[in-house]
Amino acid sequence: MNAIIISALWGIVMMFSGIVTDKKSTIRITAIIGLVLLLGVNWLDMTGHHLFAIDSHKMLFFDTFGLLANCIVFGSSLLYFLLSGRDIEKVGVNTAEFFALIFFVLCGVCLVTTFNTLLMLFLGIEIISIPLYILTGADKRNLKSNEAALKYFLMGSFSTGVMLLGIAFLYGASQNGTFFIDDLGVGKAALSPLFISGILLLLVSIGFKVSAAPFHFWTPDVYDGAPTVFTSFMATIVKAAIFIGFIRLFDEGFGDSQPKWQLFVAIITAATLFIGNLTAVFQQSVKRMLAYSSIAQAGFMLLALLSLNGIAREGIILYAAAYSLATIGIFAILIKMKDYTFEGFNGLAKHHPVLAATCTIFLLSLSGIPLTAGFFAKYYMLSSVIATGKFLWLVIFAVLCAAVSVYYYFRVIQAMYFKEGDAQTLDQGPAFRGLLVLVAALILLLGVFPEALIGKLYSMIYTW
Amino acid sequence: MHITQILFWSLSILALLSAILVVVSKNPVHSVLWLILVFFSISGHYILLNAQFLAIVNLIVYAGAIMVLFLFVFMLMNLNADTEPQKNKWLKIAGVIAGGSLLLVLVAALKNADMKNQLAEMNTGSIGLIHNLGLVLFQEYVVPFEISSVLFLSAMVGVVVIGKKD
Amino acid sequence: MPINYYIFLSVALFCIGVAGVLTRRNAIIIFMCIELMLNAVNLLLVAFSKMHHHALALTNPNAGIDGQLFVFFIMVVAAAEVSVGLAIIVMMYRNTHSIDVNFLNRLKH
Amino acid sequence: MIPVLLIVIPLVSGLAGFFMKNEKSARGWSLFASLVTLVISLWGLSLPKGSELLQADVAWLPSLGSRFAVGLDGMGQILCLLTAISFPIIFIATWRDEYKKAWNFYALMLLSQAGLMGVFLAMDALLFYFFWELALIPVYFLCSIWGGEKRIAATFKFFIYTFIGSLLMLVGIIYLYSHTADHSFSIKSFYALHSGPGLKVQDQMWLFWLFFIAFAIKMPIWPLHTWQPDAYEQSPTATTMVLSGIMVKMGLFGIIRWLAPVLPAGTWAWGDTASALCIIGMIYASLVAIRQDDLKRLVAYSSIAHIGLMCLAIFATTTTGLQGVMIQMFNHGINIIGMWIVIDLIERQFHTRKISELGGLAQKAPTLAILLVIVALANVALPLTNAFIGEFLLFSGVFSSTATTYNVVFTVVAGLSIILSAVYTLNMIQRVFFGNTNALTEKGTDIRLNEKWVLAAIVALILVVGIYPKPVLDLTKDTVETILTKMTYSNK
Amino acid sequence: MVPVLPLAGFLINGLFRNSLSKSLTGLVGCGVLLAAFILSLLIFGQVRQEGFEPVIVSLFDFISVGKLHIPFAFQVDQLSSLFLLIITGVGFLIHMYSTAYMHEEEAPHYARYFAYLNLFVFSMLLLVLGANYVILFIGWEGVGLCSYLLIGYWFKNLDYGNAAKKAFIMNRIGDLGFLIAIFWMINQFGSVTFAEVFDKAPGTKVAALTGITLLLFVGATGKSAQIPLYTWLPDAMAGPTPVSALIHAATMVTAGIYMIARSNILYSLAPTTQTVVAVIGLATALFAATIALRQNDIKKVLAYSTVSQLGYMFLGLGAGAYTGAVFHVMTHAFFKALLFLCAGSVIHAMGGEQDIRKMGGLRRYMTVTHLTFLIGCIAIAGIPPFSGFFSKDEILAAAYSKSPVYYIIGVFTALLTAFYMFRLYATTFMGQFRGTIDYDRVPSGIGGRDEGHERSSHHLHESPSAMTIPLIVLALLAATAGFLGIPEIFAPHAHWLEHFLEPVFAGSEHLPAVMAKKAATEGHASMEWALMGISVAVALIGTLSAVFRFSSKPQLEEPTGFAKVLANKWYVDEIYDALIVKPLDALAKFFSGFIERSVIDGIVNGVGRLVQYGSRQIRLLQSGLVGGYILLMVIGILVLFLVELFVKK
Repeated sequence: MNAIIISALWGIVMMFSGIVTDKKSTIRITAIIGLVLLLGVNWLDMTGHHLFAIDSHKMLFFDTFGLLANCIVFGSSLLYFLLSGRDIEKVGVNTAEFFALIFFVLCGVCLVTTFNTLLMLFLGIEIISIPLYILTGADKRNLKSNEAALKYFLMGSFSTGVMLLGIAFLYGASQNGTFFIDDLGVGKAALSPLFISGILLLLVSIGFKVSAAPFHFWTPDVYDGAPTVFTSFMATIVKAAIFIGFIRLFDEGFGDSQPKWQLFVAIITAATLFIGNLTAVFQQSVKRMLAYSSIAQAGFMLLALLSLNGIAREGIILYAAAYSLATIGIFAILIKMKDYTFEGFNGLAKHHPVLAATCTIFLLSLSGIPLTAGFFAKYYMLSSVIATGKFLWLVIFAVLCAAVSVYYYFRVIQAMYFKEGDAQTLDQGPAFRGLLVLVAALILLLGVFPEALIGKLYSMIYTW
Repeated sequence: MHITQILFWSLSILALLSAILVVVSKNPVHSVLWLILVFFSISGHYILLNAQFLAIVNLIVYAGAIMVLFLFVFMLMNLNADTEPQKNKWLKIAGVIAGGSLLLVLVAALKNADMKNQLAEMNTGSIGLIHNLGLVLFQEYVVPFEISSVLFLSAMVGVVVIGKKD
Repeated sequence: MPINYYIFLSVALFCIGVAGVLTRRNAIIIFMCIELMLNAVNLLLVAFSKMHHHALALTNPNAGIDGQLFVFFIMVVAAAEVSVGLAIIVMMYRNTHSIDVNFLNRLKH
Repeated sequence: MIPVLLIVIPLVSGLAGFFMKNEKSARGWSLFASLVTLVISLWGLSLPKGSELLQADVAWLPSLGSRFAVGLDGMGQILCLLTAISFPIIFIATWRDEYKKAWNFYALMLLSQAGLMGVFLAMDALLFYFFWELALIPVYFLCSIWGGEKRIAATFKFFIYTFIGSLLMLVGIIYLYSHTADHSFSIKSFYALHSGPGLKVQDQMWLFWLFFIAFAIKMPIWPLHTWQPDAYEQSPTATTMVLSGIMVKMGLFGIIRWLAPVLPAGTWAWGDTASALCIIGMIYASLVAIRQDDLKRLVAYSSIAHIGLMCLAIFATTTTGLQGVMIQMFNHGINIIGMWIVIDLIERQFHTRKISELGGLAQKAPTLAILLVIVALANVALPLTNAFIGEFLLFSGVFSSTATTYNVVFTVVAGLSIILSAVYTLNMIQRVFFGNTNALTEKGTDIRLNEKWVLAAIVALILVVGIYPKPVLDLTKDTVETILTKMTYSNK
Repeated sequence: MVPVLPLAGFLINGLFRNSLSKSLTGLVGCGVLLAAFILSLLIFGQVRQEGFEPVIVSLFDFISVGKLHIPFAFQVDQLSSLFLLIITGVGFLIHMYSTAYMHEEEAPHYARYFAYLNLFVFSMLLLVLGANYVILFIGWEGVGLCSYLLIGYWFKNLDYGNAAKKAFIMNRIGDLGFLIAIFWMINQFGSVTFAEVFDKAPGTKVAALTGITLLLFVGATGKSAQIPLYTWLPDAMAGPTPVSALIHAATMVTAGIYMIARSNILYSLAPTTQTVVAVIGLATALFAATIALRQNDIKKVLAYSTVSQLGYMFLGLGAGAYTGAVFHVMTHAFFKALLFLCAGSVIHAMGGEQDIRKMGGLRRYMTVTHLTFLIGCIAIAGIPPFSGFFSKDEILAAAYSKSPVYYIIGVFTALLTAFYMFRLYATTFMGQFRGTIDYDRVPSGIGGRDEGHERSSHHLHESPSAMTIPLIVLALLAATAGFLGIPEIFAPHAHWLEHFLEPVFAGSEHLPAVMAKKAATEGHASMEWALMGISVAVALIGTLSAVFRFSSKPQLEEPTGFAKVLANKWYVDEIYDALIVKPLDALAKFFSGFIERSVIDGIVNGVGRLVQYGSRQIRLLQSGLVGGYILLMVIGILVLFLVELFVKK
């Protein structure tokens, strides 16, 4: 609860900060303070100190899983601000508003990670989406940005419609007319075709939000068209958060009727892995490649949805962290590049060794090489599925896709290290580099001791 | 045949027809008008179902505010029939087929729902009345209600950001 | 009224909306069709709420009221979406003097 | 204790190496580090079996049931020794090679050494996988930064190839892990699998391939070998030595430690198929080697043939055969490194590896010629060279194998490769060293002292092991017995 | 022990090639051999005493794996001591000879030569002294290596290199057989030590024994140049002549005979193999003899005669006359070494010329060589009382006792032998000197004939004493050695060699089957006389006809018809080339050219390309049109529902 309210409030604060001052640095710093505050209150929530005594009538349920996810989200957003905050200012004049919108998104994220009724899920997703439409189109002069915004908006609202139909079906199927996810599929409701149809429609619409094939088509265009700094935000934090919600819904809501829908998730997962990885191979622009890679990564995260077990829950948290960290880092570097194509990276290692080295670590993490967080993320996903004992074909397929992914990730590494050229970058301060190194170090740490995240936090909560 | 049934059928047919006309009519303004008609018929259904509050809100919000907004935009861009070039035929057909088959599939999926005995209560029951709705809305649903304000806020900010000339 | 009628009616409306989205290329019309879809859902929800109320009125006088409240929230969201959407469309129009979605193909492949 | 040192010293010194921005010091530093490693491995050798100094086991990922467990058994000893010996030799032999940003080069070399050590020491499946990859990454960079002109494509192929393999292996590892009784990655619980109820026999059938493909790509076994000649040809010689001398052994090692004892039924069932692949590979590679004009490619193919024989002997599941594999892994490493050194010397002098462009070197560089001839004869397993011991044991192991009904056929067909190896090796010697000098080789000179000493050391190793192999054989005796008992468990 | 000395010599000469002076190297080379010879004489002395038991000296554990234990052990008994004598003795003489023959080489190569030679002697000793098959095999491969090195001694010349390679590879083929035999033994007997193997042998079933013995014989054919693996030996003549004398006549090539004689028990137990051995030996003898008829290269003739003589020995082995075979090995070692050395001195004199058509009438210029050569010829032709007669006759007798056919062919071969040997003799030493030595034909590098240039026919001179002395010694041996094995019928129990070797062959002598055969042959004294008479007559016929035929007008014209076939060695090399080398090469080309590049690598890269292609195609879905996207989404929904409706049911 704390986080939700604070984030909403801080959104308003940001709005007015634009009026109070027009020194962008102050605005940025306020935003950063806000995030730190968010982290803090969320922490308090975890340790059981609730600032506000509000009865949400069980519509929100603050369990470890959600709050932990919040931590990840806020943490990575903090990193995001620190790394790319200056670039937000570069997008347009309305810096304060952008920050405000981002905070509203975070508020939605909190809802999505802790919802307990479909209504909250719906509201959360909408609160996430609407500001994102705006942010996508934030670069108003740029036609690509406009186009992206419009596409995103149209398809997004379409998927909203689909989701609502699904919700309606579920409501119809439910025993006693309720939206609470934990008594949706109880009793003979589970048998009703309305129920399964509703699940399918929800699968589709939320799959759309996490860009699961074949509902991913918006992703490349929107990510490509949106201002890179916001692409980074969308591709990492938002996506991770919605995944948490996804898992939450299917776990709490439809966990009992898993066999009914597992097959569909498997199909979607396979399709996502296939399309994401395969299409990324041929891209010429790193930005667009990253868009497709985010699809591919989503495919891997869907494995957790396929096998809803303890490993999957831990794994999705770890994956969210690993994926967000790495992708934020890469995007932060990408923003600094003059040329977004692969050629633009040629010879980066010679001129900016730090950037190249950190970027390499991020890429390795994304491709799931051991010693990086990405490996354990993928490891958890795979082992969660293997633990179910079913869908081994999917595991093998995923593994092969991962091998394909190495191809396009390493193209960047090759460009940076093995190709001759002078990669043009914008100026970046030592602080920026330092942060990059920090992130890289964090990834390596998670790669060697993943329990630093999972084990410690869980134990901390249980001991309390 | 009971009056409610007559009303139900006529309203349904009206809704469907005007919905189709929304889609097919060349002139965007016409389709706006047809859409308004759809809304009206749907509100009629609400009334049949004795959900007066929603019926009114539907009329005010949709038929009133939103549609007017649409009309304004159209006028602003003064678009008319010939401004919209025709989409290529095949995509059109594909679209229609897709929509139709979606309908088929959904119906097929739902037809054997054992809901023959399930009845939607007509023109009785008090849950649709403002009094009850209000009570529940401001007791149980106060949190989402407040949160929806965040939604509005963000929408507002967004529109400002987008619309403001800089 | 049997609930099936309402189900089929609103599904039909929904699908008409979908067909509209697929066939038209005027952004606003497409958007209207989406609104149509939403309304179909609203109708369905109300019908369901009444169904539940009919089934459970004895135990709980407020049974099924959630559905109608949900519809209320949907309207809220729809309103917000409309404002944003129209804003985006207008912005688009400012830059390209067209709201034809088929011209939105700078981003592809 | 010792295992940890063996891993940590190269690792740390390698990481340190990145920061010394001076070629000379980097070179010296890495040589020093590798020598220290060698000393430590020798110390390990001197200790009695089962001394607790040879084991180390620290908690790593308790929730995953994976521990940082490393240990030196016979096989580990011999392979670590090989690794520890090879690196100083490599460093000295390539002392004169020039690299741009040499410090990075040496640092990466040391990192790969750490990875290799880890692979040979790991007693925990997940740890094993970790080091398996860790050994791969530095080599990838080494090859693609300092390699030949077609390096990027070649090494990339190599990387993807091996990566696919290791991912499949990862799936297999996880599957086994999920079936262990105590949900742990430790080698003991893996060994306990096949005797316990956890793992069904038909599971072993397909699990076998998950592992075998990974190892087969590494070795490589026909037809998964095509990455190898390109990679060898393109990568800098020092790296090629690591690749062919040591990394190749990872595959064999993997089969012996992680495949055969863990999935005995699968190994038993697929043994013939695998052996057939090995044999096809041997003959095939030997024939292809005859046609090669590039020295590196020739050695690459001959290495494929030799590895094929060792792999064949593993599936023979006989004491003799396994002992042969153990000693031959060591020998092959030494010999092939010797070959590479010679090739490197030639290339550095004449800037070509084309056999057709060379000739008559024996007149210009008699010492080189003689040393090469000895190494080459070891390559064709002439008696009193180390390889003879190995191949003798391998062949007799295969011949006396009861695991297959085709043991005689295997022996005979595989034996043909002895003849073929003589053919291509002698061809090579003759066309490179004998005959008259040509314009290119006219101004050839003999080798320098340091090179002479390195080669001499290798030759000495070859002969000593060739004449008195007992210590080496005794070293691995126990390992072989334990492995065999595991392998034959399900068939008793 | 004996072998250490040559090894030491090898090491000294090998390591200090550059520092040592030529005389010193020669001294070391010969010295170690002389010492070794003396040592072996002492050993021989001990062995000769009655009731001498084989001594087995086990140095250390060579290979010990599981139940298999292979010690690095030596065994001294009658057989090995005899071979010791031959090797060290003949070896010493030839070393001595070489000091003069190779004198023109510059120091390092000179040293290299002696190093190789010593290494050879070392491994040869290893071979004969080994107490088990593995040690035997080590020596076996070692001598192969040395012959490779020595044949390719003049490494500048690629043809020599090729000859060396051919020799090595052909030996390898044989060795493979040998190896497999060893593995089989390990499997069968669990040991490779002679003693244990022979003890266990009688118990085992014949099939296994036959297999083992046949495989061993394959090894022998490789080493001892029998059909089908004989073709390397004539080519091996590319090496320096002393080498040909030592390795390719006296010692190495007889390794096969030694090995079979050593494992006589196994063979006696496997009659099938014996027959095979006999037949192959006979065939080789005849075949090589026919080829020798038409060779014009002095060394080639001798080479083929060697092959043919080896054939004889195998015939003997096949016929169970192990003593005879060994006997013939000994005598052959003497006279063939003699012949080669003579040839060497001739070549030396002729300035590297090897074509007998360019010689003739040499008896006038080089008397010693001439006489010794004559002795050698007589010996090999088998004319009593020279050594060749006794040994050959013993074999023939044994052959006859097996089957008359063997005997007849054997005798015919003897005829041929006498004929071509004296053809050689006649063309070389009698008649007029035909040689105008054009020095360009001097194969490059053969002992760098610098001073040869100012030499013409009337400068032809006798070789230096270092060369002639060995000739004389060998000639004496060749003449007299025969009396070590006088047939029973001359003087009962005078067959000294048989008694000497008795303990070695006792095992097989007392096998019932062999006993029976012996009995059969006993007491046909008259028959034996007859046989001897025949062979002597035949030998004489051959000799005389040849002498008369060629002494006056040697055949210089190009051979025609059948003779051409003979001159071209039955085109065997060509046939091998067409049957084995070419196809193998083609296969290799096919693999490396097509399969490797196109098929396997093609598939690998093909997968990569497929991914690329698929990516290029799939990204076309990303049409950029919202309508298209939503359409695809709807289709996706449809698919899901269809699965729900139909597939899952």
